Amino acid sequence: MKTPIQFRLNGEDVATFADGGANLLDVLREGVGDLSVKGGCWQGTCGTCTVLIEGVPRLSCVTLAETCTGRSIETTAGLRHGADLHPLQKAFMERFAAQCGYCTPGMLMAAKALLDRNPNPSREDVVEAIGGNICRCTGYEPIINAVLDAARTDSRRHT
Amino acid sequence: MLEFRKDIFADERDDNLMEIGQPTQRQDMLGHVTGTSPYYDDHRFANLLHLKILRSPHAHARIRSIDDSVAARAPGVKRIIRAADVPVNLNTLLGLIQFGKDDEPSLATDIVRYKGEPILGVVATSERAALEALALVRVSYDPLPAVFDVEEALKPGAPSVNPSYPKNTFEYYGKYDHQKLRYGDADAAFAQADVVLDERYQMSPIEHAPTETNGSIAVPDTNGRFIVYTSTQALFFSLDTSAKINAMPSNQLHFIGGTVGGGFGGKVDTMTEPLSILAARLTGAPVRYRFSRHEEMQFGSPRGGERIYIKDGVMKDGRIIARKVRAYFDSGAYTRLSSYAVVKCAAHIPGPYTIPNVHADVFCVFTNRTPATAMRGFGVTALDFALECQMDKGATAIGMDPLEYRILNAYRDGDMKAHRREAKNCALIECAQVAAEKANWPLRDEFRKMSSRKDGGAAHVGGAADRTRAPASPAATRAPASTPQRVAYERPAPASPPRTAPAAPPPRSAQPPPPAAPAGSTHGAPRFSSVFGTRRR
Amino acid sequence: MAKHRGRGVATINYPIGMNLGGDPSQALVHSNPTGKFTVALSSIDLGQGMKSVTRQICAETLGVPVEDVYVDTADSDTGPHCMGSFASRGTHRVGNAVMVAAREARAVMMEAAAEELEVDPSDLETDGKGSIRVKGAPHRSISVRDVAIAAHGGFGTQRRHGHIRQGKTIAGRGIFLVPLSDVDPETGEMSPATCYAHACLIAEVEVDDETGDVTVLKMTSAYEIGRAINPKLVEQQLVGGSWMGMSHALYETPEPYYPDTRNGPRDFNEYLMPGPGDICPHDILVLERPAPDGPFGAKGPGEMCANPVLPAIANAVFNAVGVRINDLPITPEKILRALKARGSGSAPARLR
Amino acid sequence: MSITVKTFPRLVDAAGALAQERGARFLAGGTLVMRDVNNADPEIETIIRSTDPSFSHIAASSGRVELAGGVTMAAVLAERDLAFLHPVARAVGGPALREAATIGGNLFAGRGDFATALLALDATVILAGGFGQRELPLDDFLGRGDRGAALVSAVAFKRPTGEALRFTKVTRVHPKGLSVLSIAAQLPLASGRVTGARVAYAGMSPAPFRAKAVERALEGRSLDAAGIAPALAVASDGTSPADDPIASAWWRREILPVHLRRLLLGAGHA
Repeated sequence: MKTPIQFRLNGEDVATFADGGANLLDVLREGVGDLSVKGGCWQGTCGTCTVLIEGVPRLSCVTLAETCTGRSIETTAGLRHGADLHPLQKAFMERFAAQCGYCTPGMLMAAKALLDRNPNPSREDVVEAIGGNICRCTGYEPIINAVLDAARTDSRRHT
Repeated sequence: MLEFRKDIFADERDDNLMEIGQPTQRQDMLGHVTGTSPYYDDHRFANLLHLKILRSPHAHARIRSIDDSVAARAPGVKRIIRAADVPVNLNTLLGLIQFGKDDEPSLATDIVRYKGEPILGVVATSERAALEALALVRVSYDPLPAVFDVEEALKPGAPSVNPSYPKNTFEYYGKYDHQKLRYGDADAAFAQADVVLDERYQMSPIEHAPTETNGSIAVPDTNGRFIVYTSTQALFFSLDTSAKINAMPSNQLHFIGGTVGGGFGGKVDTMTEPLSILAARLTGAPVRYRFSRHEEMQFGSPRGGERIYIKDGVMKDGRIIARKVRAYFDSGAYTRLSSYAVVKCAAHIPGPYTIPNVHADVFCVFTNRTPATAMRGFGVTALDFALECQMDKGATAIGMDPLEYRILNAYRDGDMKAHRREAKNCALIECAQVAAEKANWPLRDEFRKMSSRKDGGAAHVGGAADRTRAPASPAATRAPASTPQRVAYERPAPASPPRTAPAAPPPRSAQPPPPAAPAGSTHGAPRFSSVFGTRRR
Repeated sequence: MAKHRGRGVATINYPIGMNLGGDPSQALVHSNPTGKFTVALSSIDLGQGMKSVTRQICAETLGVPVEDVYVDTADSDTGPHCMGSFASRGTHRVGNAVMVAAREARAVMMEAAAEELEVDPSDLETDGKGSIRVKGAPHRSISVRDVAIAAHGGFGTQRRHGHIRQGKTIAGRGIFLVPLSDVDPETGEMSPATCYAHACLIAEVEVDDETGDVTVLKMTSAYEIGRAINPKLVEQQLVGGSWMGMSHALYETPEPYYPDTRNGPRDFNEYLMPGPGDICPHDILVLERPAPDGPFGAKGPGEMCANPVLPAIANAVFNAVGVRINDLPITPEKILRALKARGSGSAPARLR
Repeated sequence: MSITVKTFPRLVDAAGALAQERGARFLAGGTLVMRDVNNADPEIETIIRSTDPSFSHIAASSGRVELAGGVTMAAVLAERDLAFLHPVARAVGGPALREAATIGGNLFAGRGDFATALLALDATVILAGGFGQRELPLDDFLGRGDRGAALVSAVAFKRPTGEALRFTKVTRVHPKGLSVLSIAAQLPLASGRVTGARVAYAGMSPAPFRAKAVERALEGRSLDAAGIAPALAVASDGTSPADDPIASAWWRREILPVHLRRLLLGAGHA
């Protein structure tokens, strides 16, 4: 039996049908076709599939999809506005903070959740914010620096 | 924090280039930060089917019977794939370069040889349906004795793991059960050594843990061919292996990949493509075979464990005159790539040092565990761990600074290596000098002046300097009590000359000590003067 | 409770490319009708930067801006053979193949330009900005775009001379192969590799002698990698690789009780790797001694950068608390067992 | 083949269904249940959940604190009145996991770091059942083998006064790592002497439990090297640690007294 699921994805209303018990990650990728969300473990242990639900970071692979009905979800696909990259995307590029790029969407969303709440984070805040996200390539340092850079440019923009 | 030392070896480079050396942005970076880089699983197909694999719960067992009748009727199941369905159900990866015998089935036939070995596949309309059907398959086993330790596996009477190699060792040149390296006469040299160090090291297995697990999607094409989207690290390795196992002409396969979520060696083994292609052929539909994280962690090939014994003969003045290595690669139940790593390991012995007497035996051993494969530093990482811990112990044993001990024994341009090739383009000494300077690791003057270059770099920089291991001028030598006076750093000829005459290490005694370095030479001592407080240029 | 600091060092080298050679890679380079180039490969970019390194090598060899080159990989229908991305062979082997292909394409491009400018190809040079000019007479130049249009018999171009269209393919094929070396079964005599990268790494650690916990405080390293094709990509490899080395040294194993197979980790909670809170400052120096047969002298930093970290940390632990851990990973448990076995008798080694 | 999800507006009805249906699991945050669902755990045929607003209620202003079973670690961190529990909540997973991980769920996690703190707070568990609610001490609940069918409606405890709750988590990976072990302690002091100590461990036995021998040994003692010596001597009483992928039983036993000492001497605040 398929379950109808409706939610707002990056500002647009979307709807699909999913198997009972389907997780949000599979519904986003297979159901709605948002391939910017990557799956790393389907166990809730790597953070690769991190998305924002109502502005807070969630592990989409262990989120029951139908609990998201009527809610607002943000993914990396919605980060850039037209041609303009989000300050985090720019900073990740400038810092060369991606190698294979597979953990990058989850890292970006974990970082966005932080900056949306705390525009001027300390290095410790950043480390805490990405603490649930596994990166096997970069050694984390460039990612931490990129998030700190983005915070600086972001707060400069807002003030 | 990264900084370039362009001043070093500058005379060997033409830095007048346009694009080379530029910090150009990665071609794939925009795709990465926008989530649009196309990994193999970022392709969508109507009616995609899913392949899941039944794996052995035993490390070694005979399969008595398999009953998949209930599973075959389970909801969503399109096809059961059995060993008998695999056209060529025995293969070895390096068969493509004629190295080794076919020894590994895609699906186990009568015997399983490691916990997690694939036995049977279910193709279904969803991963869940496939997993639920797998739970309905009934297999009965007769457990067999298993062996997990590389040295136990070599003992007489140990359980035989792999019928292609009944003695539990890979065969080299059809005559030896291991790879040999022989240079000089290590045993004779040990008798002359002031200190002999005999040590054991164990490298653990390592999981590559790429954030994207192994996987592939095989899609029937309009013209009888199959398009295969894959996470492979080696496109044609995977294509040709898949063609062989499926008994298909290679031009019926169109592999598309190249954007991969991390590999580190763990995506060289063609673990999913042959079966996803077979499933697509048998069902006529697109099929995805994607490792779960648990499968990737435990049943995808890891870096194998390696056990290494090293025996060094060291003189009080710091010279290493003999090194003997005995190493065992844990290949797991099948060969995959360990046989190759063994030769690479032998070639790497005795490390980046010039040692006149070297003796090594390196084994590729089969045990009842997940087959091992390549990983970053394959064949070398574990050996480097063992060699460099051994170097530290050697230095400690004779009371010498461990970095000076390494510089003293470091290979230089023109030195003869144990595998009988001349060392060229060396730079170990320079790396040591530069790192020591940065970390304020004190090096005595003569060690700061040494060089990897044949003539100490003199020819390249006009100013000759004492950068060989020829005796330091008495003035320059301020050896503390902890380090005996270096009467001569030259290497003795091997106790018994190696087979190929020119291969014998050049006796340094033949070389006259070069003149002392004039001030201001651009390579060597002045560069490291910052240790004395002068600012580096 | 006492914490002890120590420093350890390791020096290593690493062979570039598959042991014994015999590992070919091929490349195809061609221009589109308006002078933009495509490199067709079947090589894999698994994060190490293959697409970007070969792109810069191609641009340098052609003498055109890097923006005018796009690397298309990996498609078995369009990309020629490549053994794959392993054994640090990408930059060296594939890079060389791309160079050969780009040289052949450049030769055709220069011929076509010479025909347009009515000079001998040997009188021409590229300016690296998208134009080809007569040596010593920069005002006599033609854009790569116009050369391509003329060569391909492209559509609707303004022709300064009334030549018929040239009908040339600005394309090149490249292969690079280090011949396979035999191995002497008795002595192991062989030619394993044509060039080697080098490194020295110094690690500083702090060890808690009551729990065995190790904190890596600092790393200082020097890596000699031939030619750095792209310093940013080199930095990516060296920073990420040293993290992996630290991870191998202290954390990782899929078989925690090896050779006993019990308790294998099943997820990223149980498979231990240092998190962003466990990393340390790392000063890296890069040396470039060009490899005679490397593309622009390049070797390959990808694999070897992890290797010196393992022994450097092991030696630092000894320097800190005076125990040798010869089994990887160097877990706090192994250190604690060794400390207890040694007893409080012998003092820790001198602090360096 | 596909799973049935039943959603109940009232928690009590969810509890009733959970008690009756076989193959049913209650889903709060999902971090435990969804992992098994993704893995097609044949034990799970039905997911039961509730949208009852009371299930995420926090009552923390008075002396008696009551936290509903569906309260997440993130919600705890957002509640100023629960500052004494913030170090504990922060020890659970990463930020994304904490938005889902619930207090009820933590009582079922093998290494319940939060449950350990609740033990040290002498918490009571309020179970929702088909026939109304039932209260029992948390350590009785955790001692039970069959917690499967239970639905934790809430936990309640007396707000600690004076001496703050002490908590330490031992992990190999920072900031987010699985806990090797954790220790929580509430050490009320009367004129410098401990009275009615509560000390609990996670990772030292199949489920978190109270180190009663340590509690007794601390009674009337001062928190200095001499005062805590008897407690350290019995630190391992009742523990039955296991070898697992991240640490051996041996190491856990060896370091437990070290970390207990550091915690008791005030060096171990999380």
